[in-house]
Amino acid sequence: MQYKSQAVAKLYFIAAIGLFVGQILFGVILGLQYVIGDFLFPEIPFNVARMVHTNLLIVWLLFGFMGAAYYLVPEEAERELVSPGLAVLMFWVFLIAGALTILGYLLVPYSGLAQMTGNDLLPTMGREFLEQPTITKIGIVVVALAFLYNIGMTILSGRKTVVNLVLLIGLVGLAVFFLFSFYNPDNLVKDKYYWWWVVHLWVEGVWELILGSILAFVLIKTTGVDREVIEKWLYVIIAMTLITGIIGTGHHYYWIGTPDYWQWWGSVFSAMEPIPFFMMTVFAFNMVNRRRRNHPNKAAVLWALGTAVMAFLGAGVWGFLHTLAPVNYYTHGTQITAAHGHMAFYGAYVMIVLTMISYAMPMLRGRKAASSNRSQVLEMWSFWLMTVSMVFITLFLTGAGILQTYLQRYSDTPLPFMVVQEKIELFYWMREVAGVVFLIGLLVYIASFFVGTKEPEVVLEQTDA
Amino acid sequence: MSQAFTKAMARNIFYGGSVFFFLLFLALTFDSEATFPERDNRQNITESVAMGKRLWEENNCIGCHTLLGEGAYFAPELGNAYKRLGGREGIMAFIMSRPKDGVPGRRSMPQFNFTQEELEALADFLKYVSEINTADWPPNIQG
Amino acid sequence: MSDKLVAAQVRHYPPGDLAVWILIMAELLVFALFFAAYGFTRMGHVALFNQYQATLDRTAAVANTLALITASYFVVRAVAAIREGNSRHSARWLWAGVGMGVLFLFIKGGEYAEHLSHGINLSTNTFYMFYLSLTFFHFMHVIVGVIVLVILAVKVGQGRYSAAEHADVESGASYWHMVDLVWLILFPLVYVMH
Amino acid sequence: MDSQTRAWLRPCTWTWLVMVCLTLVTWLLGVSGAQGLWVALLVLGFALLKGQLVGDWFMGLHGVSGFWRWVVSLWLLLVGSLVSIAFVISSGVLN
Repeated sequence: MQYKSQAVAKLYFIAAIGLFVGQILFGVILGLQYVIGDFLFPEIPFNVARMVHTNLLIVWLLFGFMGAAYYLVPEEAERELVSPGLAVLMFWVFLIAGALTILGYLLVPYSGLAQMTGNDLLPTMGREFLEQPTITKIGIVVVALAFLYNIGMTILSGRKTVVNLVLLIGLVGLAVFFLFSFYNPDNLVKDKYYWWWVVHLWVEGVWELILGSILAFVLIKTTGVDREVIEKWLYVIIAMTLITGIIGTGHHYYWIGTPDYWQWWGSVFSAMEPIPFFMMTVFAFNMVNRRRRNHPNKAAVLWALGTAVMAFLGAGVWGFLHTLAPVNYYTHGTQITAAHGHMAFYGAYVMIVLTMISYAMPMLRGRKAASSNRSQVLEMWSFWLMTVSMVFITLFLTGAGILQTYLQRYSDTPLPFMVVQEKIELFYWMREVAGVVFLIGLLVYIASFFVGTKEPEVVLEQTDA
Repeated sequence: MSQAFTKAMARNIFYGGSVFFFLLFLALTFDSEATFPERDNRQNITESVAMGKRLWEENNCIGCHTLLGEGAYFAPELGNAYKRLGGREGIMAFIMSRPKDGVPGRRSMPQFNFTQEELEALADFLKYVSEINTADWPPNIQG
Repeated sequence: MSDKLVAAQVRHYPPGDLAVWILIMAELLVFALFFAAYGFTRMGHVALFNQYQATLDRTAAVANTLALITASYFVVRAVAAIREGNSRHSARWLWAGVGMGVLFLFIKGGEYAEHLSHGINLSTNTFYMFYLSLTFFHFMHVIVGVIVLVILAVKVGQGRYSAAEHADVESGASYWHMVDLVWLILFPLVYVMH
Repeated sequence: MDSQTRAWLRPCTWTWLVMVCLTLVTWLLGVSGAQGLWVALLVLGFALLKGQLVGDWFMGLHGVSGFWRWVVSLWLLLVGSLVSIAFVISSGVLN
């Protein structure tokens, strides 16, 4: 750690991991509700648990992104943060607002929450992923503005690197597109059309810029490869991301009342969306192979490579599986979508945040570059536990989705939804088992922060040959 | 004429490409907006439909159901519920019939205790949704 | 045979910046997908495609083809000139290329105005959907190409490039040839083949 | 003008001339009302030939070795085969 103000990242990372645990606990509950329909009913109905699961994901990823930004921006800009105090203040504002929102979900019926928070004044609630009360949404905007001010001023008054600029563009885009969450017309088609401007243009647009810049930063630090090389590939990859991803939004505009030509525009461009992810995989492995030193933090390198591979599989391959309109006609809104969503979010965004935490945490905890060997071994165990179990969650959901698609949509005698759900129960059970393994992996991950803290860190071997 | 792969050119392509495709996206959006009136069934958005949409949102129905294929995959698709459940009466009867404490061992929709006016608004909303031109999706009545 | 020529014979990379060639590959792939989509969709609507293809202005399309290949040739001359270090000639050829590009935009714009006055749009029918999607997507590429050529013409005119250092000119030229190449397929496919 | 540039420019000029001629022939085929699969495939063939000339000479791939030499050719092959397959099938000659 070269700058004192980088220390604020630690708060954000700890909160991120804490909320991650909450997210997974609710994930396990949801998985159980899929097979034991009345589990926790009516105390925590499925919709509430799901809302907690998805919103915690979004919030902890945002914590992770912000922590990553607070850590890497000073180092890249070669100066302290403009205002570390503001960063700490916003941390508490965001954490408390987030916690209150989640408690609101759990303790008050959703319609009551809507009334309490005056949803009538500016109705924005009750749409997938954007369930937060309007007041929370406004809070998110305020936090985002303060955050952007802090990061932006630091970057603009310091050294401007590609990593910094791309991160800033990504974060500004994140804030700008979130504004569409305040647009909620009575017209369902328009509602859905612009809802995707938040959801798709986030995860298949600006978030990928954030992902790319964090990955580039960690690769620069851990491989010692010339910054010029990494930065130009970063540009090419994110260029491909936006070239394919922006019009790729069209793959959501097939069946929601939008004109038919989106079936073509969406299919053609989203069919190309795996390309940037593939480039990212090739890029990451290339850089690690061309490394000029062996970084002592092996776990961080493992996470970085894992991100590249899993993002390609989850977002690229599993996205492509059902992105073409003729396929999507049958798979739209089935467990196939859930399979894709799980692996894409884990592979791209969960893993990049964990990569950054893995890289930065040793320094934030006062070490020179890496944790002790014992801690790293445990962390790598958690990597494999979580990653492999996520692969299985995805495979089981894909199996469930294929069967569901056939029985409910494709066969000559389509069966009702609930009948099909019972027929594919076995897959849900297997998914739940994989989910429990994921939770164990997460606990191992947390344990890795507490073992070997007294032991010396792994030393750097120079391989400048 | 030496082969170059420069950061400056990569940057130009990133900025140029992003602006280009975003403008194209805006152009397509502009065209889409022009076609919406023929497809989105806006002539049937009454006050009751708007109220139904608000109820749909404020009870987080999307947390279990899909609507035009988007939402959660825990409960049936409702874009065609109007047709599948037998019209407004069928929808209202189903919502009213949900047991307060659920069904042992099975998934069950909560009892929301809607008033008659609210039930009708929800039914009107689902009727409106079922008449949106969705390019023949879903493939069959099961949703 | 000069040393330079020997060196040229073992070149492993195309002229211009590799980043542009990555973009060119991606763009070509998009157009390939669209062309294939056109061909295979047409299989189910042969009569419709033939009927509405006949409503297109083929003469305008031929004029546009000639405009684009001529523009491409002018750009080739511009690259040849700058390789000799002749900025003045190079800039002149680039401006000539810009002129041809603008002529294309003008003619195609006229066609669009004609369609618009008949109320034809992307949702009119499947043929027009493809015709308008493909040509408009290409149209936007021509606009970008013209902008690139204008920037290059200005910079070349200011003497910012030399016989030794003119990778940007070659990059821009390669992009422009790609725009031309796509039209060479697009024109027969959409206007002529039935 | 040095020999290398001239060696490149001359085939480019020919390329331009050939392309103008092929375009005019295509146009004549169009206005003559010539019909049928073979006319369509001939027109496509002209287009592919033009594309190959643009790639070889205008883009300068003729003097490149390795992967990049074949980028445009492979693309033309891909587009040409997909489009001709579609046209052959829809013409019904296979039935």
